[in-house]
Amino acid sequence: MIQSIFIANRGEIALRIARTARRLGLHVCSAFSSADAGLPHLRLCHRALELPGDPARVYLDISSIVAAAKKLKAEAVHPGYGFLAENEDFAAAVQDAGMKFLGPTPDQIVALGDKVQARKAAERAGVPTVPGKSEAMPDAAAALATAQAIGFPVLLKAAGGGGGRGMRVVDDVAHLADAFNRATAEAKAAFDDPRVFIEKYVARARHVEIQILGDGHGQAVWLGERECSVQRRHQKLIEESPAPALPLEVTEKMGTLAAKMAAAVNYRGAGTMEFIVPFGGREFYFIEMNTRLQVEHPVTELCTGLDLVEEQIAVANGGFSKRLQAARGKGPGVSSDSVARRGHAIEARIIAEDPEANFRPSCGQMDLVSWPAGPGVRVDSWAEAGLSVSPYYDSLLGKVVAWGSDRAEAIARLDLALLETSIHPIRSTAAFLRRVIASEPFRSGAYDTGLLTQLKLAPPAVLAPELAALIAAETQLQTARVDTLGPRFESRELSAWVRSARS
Amino acid sequence: MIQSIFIANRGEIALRIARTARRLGLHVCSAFSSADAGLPHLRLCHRALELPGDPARVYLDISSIVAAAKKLKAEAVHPGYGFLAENEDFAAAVQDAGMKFLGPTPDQIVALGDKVQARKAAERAGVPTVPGKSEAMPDAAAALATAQAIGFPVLLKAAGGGGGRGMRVVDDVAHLADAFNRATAEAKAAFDDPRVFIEKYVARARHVEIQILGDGHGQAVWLGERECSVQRRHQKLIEESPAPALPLEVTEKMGTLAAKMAAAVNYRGAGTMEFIVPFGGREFYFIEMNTRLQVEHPVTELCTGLDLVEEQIAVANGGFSKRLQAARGKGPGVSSDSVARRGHAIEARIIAEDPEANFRPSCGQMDLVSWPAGPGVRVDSWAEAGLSVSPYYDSLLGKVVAWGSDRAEAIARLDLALLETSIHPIRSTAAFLRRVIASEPFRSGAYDTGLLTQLKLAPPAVLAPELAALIAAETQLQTARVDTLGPRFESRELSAWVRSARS
Amino acid sequence: MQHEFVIRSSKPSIEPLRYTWEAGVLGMAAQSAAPVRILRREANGALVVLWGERVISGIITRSESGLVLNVDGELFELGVREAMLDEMEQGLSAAGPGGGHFDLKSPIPGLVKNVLVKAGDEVEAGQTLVVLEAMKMENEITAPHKGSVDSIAAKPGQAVAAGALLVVLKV
Amino acid sequence: MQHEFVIRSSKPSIEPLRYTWEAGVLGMAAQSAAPVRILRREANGALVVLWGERVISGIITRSESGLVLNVDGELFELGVREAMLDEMEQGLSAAGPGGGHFDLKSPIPGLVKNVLVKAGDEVEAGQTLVVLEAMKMENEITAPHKGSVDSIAAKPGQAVAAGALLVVLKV
Repeated sequence: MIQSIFIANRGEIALRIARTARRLGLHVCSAFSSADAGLPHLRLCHRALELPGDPARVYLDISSIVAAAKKLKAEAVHPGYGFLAENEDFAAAVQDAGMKFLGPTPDQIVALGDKVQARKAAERAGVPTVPGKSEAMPDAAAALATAQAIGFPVLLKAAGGGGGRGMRVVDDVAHLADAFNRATAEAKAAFDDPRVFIEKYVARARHVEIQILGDGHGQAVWLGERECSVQRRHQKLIEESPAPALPLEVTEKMGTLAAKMAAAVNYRGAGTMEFIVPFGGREFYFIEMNTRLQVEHPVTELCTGLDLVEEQIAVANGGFSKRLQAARGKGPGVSSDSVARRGHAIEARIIAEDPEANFRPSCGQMDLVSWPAGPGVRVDSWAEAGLSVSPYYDSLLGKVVAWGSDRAEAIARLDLALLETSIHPIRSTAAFLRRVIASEPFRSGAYDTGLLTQLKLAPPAVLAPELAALIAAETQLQTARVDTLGPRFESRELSAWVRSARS
Repeated sequence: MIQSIFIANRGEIALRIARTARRLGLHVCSAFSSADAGLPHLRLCHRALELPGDPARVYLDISSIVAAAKKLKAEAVHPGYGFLAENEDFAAAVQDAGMKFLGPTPDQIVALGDKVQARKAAERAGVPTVPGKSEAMPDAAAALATAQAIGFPVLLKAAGGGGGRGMRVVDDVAHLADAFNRATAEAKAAFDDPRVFIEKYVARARHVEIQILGDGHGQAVWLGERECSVQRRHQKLIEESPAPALPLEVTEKMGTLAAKMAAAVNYRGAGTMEFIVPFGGREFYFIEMNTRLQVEHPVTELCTGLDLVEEQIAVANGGFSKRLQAARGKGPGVSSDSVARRGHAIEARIIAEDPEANFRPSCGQMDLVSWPAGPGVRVDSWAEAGLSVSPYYDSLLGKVVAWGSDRAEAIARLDLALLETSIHPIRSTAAFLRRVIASEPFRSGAYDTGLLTQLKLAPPAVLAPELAALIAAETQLQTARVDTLGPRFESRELSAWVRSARS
Repeated sequence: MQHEFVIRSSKPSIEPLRYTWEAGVLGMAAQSAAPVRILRREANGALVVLWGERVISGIITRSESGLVLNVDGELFELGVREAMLDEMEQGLSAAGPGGGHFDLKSPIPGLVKNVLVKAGDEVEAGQTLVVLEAMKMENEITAPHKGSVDSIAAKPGQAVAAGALLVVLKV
Repeated sequence: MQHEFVIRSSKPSIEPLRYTWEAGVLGMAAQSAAPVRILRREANGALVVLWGERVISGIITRSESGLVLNVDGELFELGVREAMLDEMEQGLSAAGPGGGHFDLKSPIPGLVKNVLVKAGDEVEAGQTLVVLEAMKMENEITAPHKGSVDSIAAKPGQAVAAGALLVVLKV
C-alpha cells in the first residue's frame, strides 16, 4: 500500500490531489517553483522543497522532479494534468526510480497519446473513428489522394499533439497542398513531430467524452460522459454531465466501447476517450484519448459520488476501491461496466482572462477573492486574496461546479454560484460564463462547438443606476470623518483623478 | 406562485434561505438589526431595511417584522429556525397580513409544538412514546403517583419548551416533590407556562430524528433519519445520516410512523420528529416534534439530493416539487413514503465558543476566516473576515458538512475539512470537533448522548516543535528589513511583550 | 446644497450616468431620490450599500486612471466628476486645444485657500491652480488643458459661490 | 552568533519549548537543525514556513499578553524570550520579590544607546532601563520587577558583550 505521494504539479489540481491524499491518510509532499511558494496546496503538504531555476520551466524538468520526489521519500507520483502528465519519459523515469506513477504505463502513453496510433487502437476495438486514414501522410500528394477519397471538407491534424496547433480545415482541392505544408511545419515546431493525418471535417460537432478507469489487468469501467462543446479556440470553458442532447442508448454505446477499448490494452488508471458527435445526430466518432485526469473530472465525481484521485491510487495499490466495486453495474442503463449516477453537474472554468479583450490573460495580485458555497456547489481553486496570478502558468484560477437533481437545477445553482464568485481587480471569466449559461442555445441544450463564436455576449452597454449608489457611497466615505464610520473603514487617499473629480 | 420572499432571520440560515430563493428566481428581501448590517445574506437580498431598536430583541418583535415584510412587498415569509420560527402568533400574523407563512399552520404549531399535545398526537397515530403520562401534572402528589406507576428513575419535562430548562431526572421517591416544584418554577420562568409532565427516564439514550415533509393536504414523506447524539448540555454539535448503529428496518419503521403522524394532521411543510433510542436497543420512543427547518437539515439534503427550502416553498405553492415527486418511493428500503438516498453525511457545527473554557462564548472581530472546500464538502456559514461575532445572538458561525460514499469516507473528509477551517482570533469548536470524530466511540458508531461527558478530549498538553518554527519566522520577520520580504509583508510594531523578549 | 455628478466609463461608447447628491440623498432621472447608507465596507474594496430599500453590492478600488468597479463580476473603469467641471472639460475637449480663453470656475461653493499661479505662468494640463476648502476638505482645482494664465479672479481667504470665476486661461 | 530562546505558554502546566537560532537556522533538542524559510505571510496573520523540508502553517497575531498562535485550529497564548532573560525572570519569580540585589545583564551583544535611570531611582516592573542597539534595532532592557536602582554599570556609547552587567537593582 502506498504510504506517501509526491504531487508533480501546482495550482488547483495540486490542492485537489492533496485533499484526497490527506483524506486517505497519506504522507503528502511536493516541490514548487520560486513563483509558487504561497500556493495553498503547500499547506496540506507535510514536506516540500523548492525547484530552483526558471519558474516557467521547472515543472517540466523530469530529472529534477524525480530527484525531488526521491529526496522527499515518496512512494508514488501524481502528475496532475498538463506539464509532464502525458510524458512517457517522465512516467518511465518515475518507475525507474522505484516509485509508482499514478497514470498509465509509459507504453500506454505512447500507444494512446499519439493520435494516429490511438485511431488504430480504436479501430481494433471496434470504436467508430472519423472517416479518414489512420496513417500519417508522407507528402502533399498522398494527402491530396486521401482527401479526395474521403471527400471535402477535410481536417488536417497533427499526430503528435493537440490544442489546435497543426490543425487545418481544407474546403477544396486547391487549398490542400498549401495547408498540408503549413500544418506540417506547425506540427514540427509545436511538437517536434511533423506527422499530419487526415480526417473528414465535421462542420457542426459536439465534443463529448467518456471517463474511463482501468485496473491495469484488463478490467475497465466507464463513469458517464461529459459534454464539453462550450469552447473557445479548442479550450473548454464549461463541461456538463449527462450530455443534454444525447439519449442514454447513445452514451451507453459510446461508454461501453470506450471501456472495451481501455480493457483491451490493460489500461491503468484514469483516462478519457474524446468523441465528436455531429450536431443533431446520434452517431459518434472517436478522435483521441487523454491518458490522465482531466480538468473537468469533478463533474463526473459529483454525478457518481466517486473520487477519481482515490481510484488512481487504488489502482496503483492493485485494483478499484471498494466504493467503486459497490457502485459498479448499477449504472442508469443496461451496461454492466458502468456505475450508479445521480443528477446533473456543470463545471465553469474561472480563468484569469479578460473576455472583453479577446481573452487576454490578466496577471497581478488579487486583492479580493471570494468563492461561492452552499447547497450543490463545489469549488476547486487555488486563488486566494493576497496571491498573484503569475505569467508563467496557465491562467485557471479555479472551477465552480454545481450539482442539481436535474439540469435546470444545476444551471440555476451555477448561475448563482457564478454571481457569488468575486475576483478583484484581476479579470476573470465568471460573469462571461453567466451570460453563456443564460443563452437560449445553452438552456435548450442544442449547442455545438461553435456556440461561443455564434453567441453575441456583450457586456452591459449602459451604466446601471446602481453604480451611482456605490460611487456616491465611496465618495461620501472619503469626505466623512473616519470616526463616524467605525474602525473597519480605512481612510484612503484619493487618486488624482477622483480628487480632481470632487473639486 | 410565490414571486417574493421575506427572510425573518439572520446569520447562516438567512444566507442559506436566500441562496435557494435566488436560485428559484424569487425577489428576496429581509430586515436586519443595527448589529447585522454587514451580514452576507444581505448581499443576496434585492431589498432590505433596518429594524430599529435593541438588536437583541428586534428579531422577536412580531409586529415590526410583519410590517417590514409588508413594506418590502413580500408574498411569503420564511422564519428560519429560532426566533419566531415556532411561534403560532407570528405564523398567524403573517397570514393575517395576507402573506404565506413557510411553515405549518398556527394550529399545527400549537398542537405539535406543545410536548404534551404532541405526545397525544403520537399516541393517536400509533407512534410509541416514552412510558409516561400524556397529561400535565396538576400537583406534586399527582406527580408522585404517576412516577410510582411508571417506576423510577423518571424525567420531569416542561410541556411548553425545550433546551433542558424545566427538566429534571428524579431517581427516587424522596426527591420527587422538590424536583417537581423546581421544574414547575423553572418552566414558568422560561416559557411562561408552568406545566410539567412525567416520562420514564432512559439513562443511556441515542437521539435520532426523522425529517418529514407534509404537503398540507394529507400527504407526507420522510427523508431519512439523523443521529444527533453528540450533544453538550442538550445542544447538538454533530449530526449524521444514516444513523450508524440502527438497522434499516428500525429507521424505516420510525420514518413510516413519523410520516403517518404528519399526514394524519395534514401537516404543512418541513418538520422533525425526535425520538430516543435506548443504547444498544432497537425500540424507539417519540419525544417531541420541531415544526420548522432544523439547523442540521443539510445532512438530509446531501443524502437525498433534495433542497428542503425549495420544498417548503413548493408546498406553499400547492405541493411537493417535481424533484421530490421523482425521488419518492425510491428509498433504500420498502417504504413507499420515503425517497432515494445516497451515501453518508456528517455535519459539524462551528460555534464561537471556547471548548477549553467550558464553551464560553467568544465575541469580537474575526481577522481571518477561511472555510474548507473541495470534494464532498459543503459549508453553510455567515462568518467572513472583517465581521464581528456579536453578543446578541447564538454563536453558530457556520456548519461544515461532509458527504462520502460511506461513513468512513464522510468522517475522513470531515476531519480534513475541519483541519482546513480557520477562524482567528475568535475561539471556535472546529479543533475540538476533530478530536470528537477521532475518538473510538464516534468512529465505531457506538455512542449515546453521554459521549461528550465521557470523553476526555484534552487539547495538546505540550508545545510541538513546529510552533518554534512559526515563532522563529515571525521574530525573523520583525528584524529583517522590509524590502527583502516584498511588499506583501507588512512591518508591524512588536508588542511590549515581544519587544522585551527580543532585548 | 445639491451637487450634480457625472460618471463616465473608460469606453466612450457608453453613455455617462448623471446623479445628484444632497445630504446623503442620491437622485437620478427616472429613479426616485433616496438616501444611501453604507452597510459594509472592507479595506479590500468590498462595499454594500442600501439605496432606499435597494441593496447594492460591489467592489470598488482605484486605478491610475480612475475607479475600478466590480458589480456581479462585471468590471467597469469609471471616472466621476462634478457636472460643471465635466461640462467644461467636455466642451473644451470638443473645441480642441488652442485659440481662445477658458474661464475656470469654481464647481462648488467654498473658501479659496491658496492660488498657486500668477498671470503669465505657463501651466500644464492637470496642474493645480487653486486650492479650495469645501466639505472640510481641500479640493484642488486643476487646469483642464495646457496653456498660460491670462488673469486671476480669486484671492486667498475669499469665499466663492459655485460658478464663481477663479482663473482665466489662454489655451 | 547563536541565540537561544524560550517559548512559554500562558498555561503554566505546559512545559516551555527551547530553541536556538543562528543565521536563519532553527535548532532544537531531538530535532535536526534546519533553516527556516517563509513561504507566505499575510497581514491577517496567516503564516506558512518551511523548516528544512517540513511545511508548517499557522496563524500568528499579537494580543496584549503576548502572541496568539493558531495551528490546526488549536489556539496557544505564548510568549517568547531570549533564554538568558527568561532564566533571570524565572529565578527571580521563584525567589519572589524583595530582599536582595538583582543583576540585570545584557542578553545580547550590542551598543548601549541610552541609560534611562540613575542610582536611587524607583523603578516599576516593565520600565525600560537601558536601550541597546543590536541587530540594527533598538532593544529595550526592562526591569523584571519593581525595585530601586542600586548602581549603573553601563554608559551610553559603550559596546557590551552578551552577559555584561548593565544595572544592579535592589528588589
